[in-house]
Amino acid sequence: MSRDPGVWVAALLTLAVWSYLIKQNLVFQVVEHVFIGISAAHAMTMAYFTIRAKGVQPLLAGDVSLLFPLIGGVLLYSRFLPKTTWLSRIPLGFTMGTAAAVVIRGSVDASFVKQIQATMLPLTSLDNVLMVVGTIATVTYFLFNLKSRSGVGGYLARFGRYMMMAAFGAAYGNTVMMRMSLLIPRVRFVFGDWLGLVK
Amino acid sequence: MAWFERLKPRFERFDKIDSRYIYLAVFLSVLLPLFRPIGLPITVGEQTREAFLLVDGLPQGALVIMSPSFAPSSDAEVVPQMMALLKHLMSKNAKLLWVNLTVEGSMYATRAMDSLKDEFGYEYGRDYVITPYLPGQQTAIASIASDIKGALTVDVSGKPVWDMEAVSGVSSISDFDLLIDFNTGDTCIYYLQQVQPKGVRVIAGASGVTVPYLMPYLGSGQLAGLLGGLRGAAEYEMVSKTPGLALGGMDAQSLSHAAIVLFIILGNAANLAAKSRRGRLDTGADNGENQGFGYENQGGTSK
Amino acid sequence: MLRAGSIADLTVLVLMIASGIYYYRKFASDKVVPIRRIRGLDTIDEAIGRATEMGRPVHFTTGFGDLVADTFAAFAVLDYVARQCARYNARLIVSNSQPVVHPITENIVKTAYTMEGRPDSFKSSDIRYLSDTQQAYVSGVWGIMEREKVAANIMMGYFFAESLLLAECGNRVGAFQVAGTASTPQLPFFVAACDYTLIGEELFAAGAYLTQDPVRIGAIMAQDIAKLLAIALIALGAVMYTVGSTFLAGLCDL
Amino acid sequence: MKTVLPMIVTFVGGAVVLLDYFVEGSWISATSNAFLSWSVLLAAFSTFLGGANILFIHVRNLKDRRPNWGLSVILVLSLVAWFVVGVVGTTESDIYKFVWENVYSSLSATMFALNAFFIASAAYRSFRLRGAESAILMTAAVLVMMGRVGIGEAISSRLPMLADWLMSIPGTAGMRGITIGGALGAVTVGLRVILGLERGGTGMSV
Repeated sequence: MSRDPGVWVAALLTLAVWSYLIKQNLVFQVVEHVFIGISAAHAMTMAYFTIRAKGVQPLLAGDVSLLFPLIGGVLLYSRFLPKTTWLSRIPLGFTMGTAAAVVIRGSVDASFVKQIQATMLPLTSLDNVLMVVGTIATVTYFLFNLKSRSGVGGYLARFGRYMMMAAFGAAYGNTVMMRMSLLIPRVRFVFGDWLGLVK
Repeated sequence: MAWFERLKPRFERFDKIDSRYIYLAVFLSVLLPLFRPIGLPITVGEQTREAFLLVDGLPQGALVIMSPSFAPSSDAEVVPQMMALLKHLMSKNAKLLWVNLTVEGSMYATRAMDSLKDEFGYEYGRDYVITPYLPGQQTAIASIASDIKGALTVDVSGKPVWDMEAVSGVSSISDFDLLIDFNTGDTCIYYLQQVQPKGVRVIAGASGVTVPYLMPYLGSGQLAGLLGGLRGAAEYEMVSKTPGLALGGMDAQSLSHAAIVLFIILGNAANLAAKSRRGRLDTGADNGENQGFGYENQGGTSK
Repeated sequence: MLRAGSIADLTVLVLMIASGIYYYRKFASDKVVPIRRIRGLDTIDEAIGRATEMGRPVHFTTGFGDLVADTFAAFAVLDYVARQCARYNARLIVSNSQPVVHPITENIVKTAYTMEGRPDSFKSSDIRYLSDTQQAYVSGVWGIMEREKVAANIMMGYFFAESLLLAECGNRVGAFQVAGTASTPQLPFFVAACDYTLIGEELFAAGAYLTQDPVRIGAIMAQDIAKLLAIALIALGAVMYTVGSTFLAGLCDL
Repeated sequence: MKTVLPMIVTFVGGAVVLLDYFVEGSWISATSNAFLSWSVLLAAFSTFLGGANILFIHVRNLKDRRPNWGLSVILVLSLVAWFVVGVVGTTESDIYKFVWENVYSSLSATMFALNAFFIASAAYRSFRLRGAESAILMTAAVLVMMGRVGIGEAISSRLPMLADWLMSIPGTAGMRGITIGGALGAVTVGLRVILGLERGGTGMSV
């Protein structure tokens, strides 16, 4: 059995989490609240150092443009006063606008144009034909204007559903291994590092 | 089938097994092989065998660069690969230079070497050197390729790298026999573009999701070997006859996968039994069939 | 100067904006909803109705994703869910993992309650920020689902490995679950564990479907046009490649 | 003013960052990069907003003696104590590192690993033969599951190949169709936000 206090703490917490599998219980709820408490504190600690290093210090060193985000950050708190609530929408709007632009930048090229390009395959093998038809069929399923189940569109959409189900099933089966490889080290930790029963 | 008729009522109660029995089955199927490995055979893939033969053919005391450039989220898959390769390399007394392209890299390197150095009689400085985090992935690799002595000057504790016995004979990257990159991202491809042309053979240890991206390089011969996921690590342990983290894990994988499939079969047997008894289709919520299928007049009940 | 490699992207964007405007006008005059049924969205009413009947709360979360596209789309669903909850007097609990998303969801719910004439029913303590540590967020959602005995669990947004952890807990407390995400690695788990799942673009169609707002209808139709373009390009590109021309594939690099 | 100003800010923020993607120009790219780094600062500020929300809720639980107020005490204490340790002693102190490794990391890893149990229970519950689609879903899952492990290989040496094929052909085609559709949804929702048309959804209208 381990003599390392760290191992003891970690092992007991592991057991507490596993106990939830049996039943919701007080020990797990205590762990839940401690976990949320320290993770919120950690996030705030990191945020504190970020504001200091990337905001306040460069500002004092003469980068006046940082006044915008710093004032904006303070404005976020105007929501606590009923009359000034609207002011908090200015920094929120800014965050949303830039985030939305990043969304568009990331989607249109990598997830649309490049995906189309990658599907332009020579129809020389059964696999390639299936890939091209399968992709087209799946896209057809998402045509919202397609109301009818019959006709070429309807059949394609149905085939697209089948393709998606095959993809979901395969991905599900494939992930099982990765999930098990997360559990194995935890079990080994409890029965090996802590209890010393397994080498 | 008379036997099925007889068993029907028994099967029906498998329709709603308490989840806790399933959790228990998974837990036991992971735990038991740790105590008593079954040693289910696995076939060794071509790409793993190539990696093994390459390492096995290295001369005693060969110079090898180790590069742990994976993210912590995949250490469960990649660390076993690293340990399996390390054991083999250390049995051949290879001199190791650890190059770290991620913040966590030196931690993984230190941990791995600390756990193995006594067993193989390795000594820091004489047999291996760990260098600190080198930021900038692609540019970092380019600088190593063009001038490794300029790119890496001090080790993790701030001592000059090239004075150490392990690497004292190095003048350029071409003096190394092998580079092994453990990766979850693009680093391996950068190594293949920059370092491989200088005559250093490259082996990759990759997480399961990265494997498809690296396959083309294996086909073109640029990549000399590839271990993929936990499976790749287990194959390497198998072929190098040093059972370790992964092979023990493979039994657990086999058992847990089989347990899940068994539960799926039980659930379906229950369904089938209930269906044939009631003589009609079970109309319970069907995730597969009705989910989001938005056409008009699409029937379907939900629970 | 245009950046190299962005011409194809810009063309797509311009095409979508143009067709969006066209269909916006068309819908504004015709008033015919051109969208097929999306079952997963119809079931949201069912979920809220069930919670109302049982006198237990509805839980909504946008997942561990930051302010990404799926999250924006989820806001439209949240808007609808909040209005329905206000109308039927069902309690709505929203839990958040991202500090940036939290104030936005609070705004949405508060606005919805005000619009439905029930500003007094809005409780800011039911819009909860939990943690931006993934697993602490999961444990927090579990706690809410178990302690508040939620009857409906609606998960819309961008999800990571928490998808299955949340869905199995919802199943355990017997909640009716509707999920929606475009995160392909997590979709299999939602499809397996939830009662209904909005797959990919269906989540983005939610706003248009639920509100029949002309701008959103126009946007959906623009997406349809772009999909038709995609289908045509893939088919044509594959055929051309078969006979030896990679002209279309080259166009995509522009 | 109350509605127009936030809308203008949203538009300017979005337009500059978007323009930077299509147009080359040192001024634009410098502004865009500055905007993105401002967003990081704003996110840091909103972290405290989140912390305040947690404290409000739990301090009130405590004051009103609501059910489970004892748990709220634990949460508030660990939050406050930990923030003080982090800011005063920095995240490099020994105690911070001890808790980081043995509490925070081990809890994260164990919670994450619960997926192993849940992936089994969800598979049992939902992979039932009820029609063509559920049959495809289930068959693909079982084949890939068995094809990945030794026990499957012992049953048939073709299983690993079949699993790889399922992942690489139908798997890619199905997921790619979803990705293409999702990208378009993302583009229009992004455009609506920047143009201030996403009113109902963003709570900007009141």
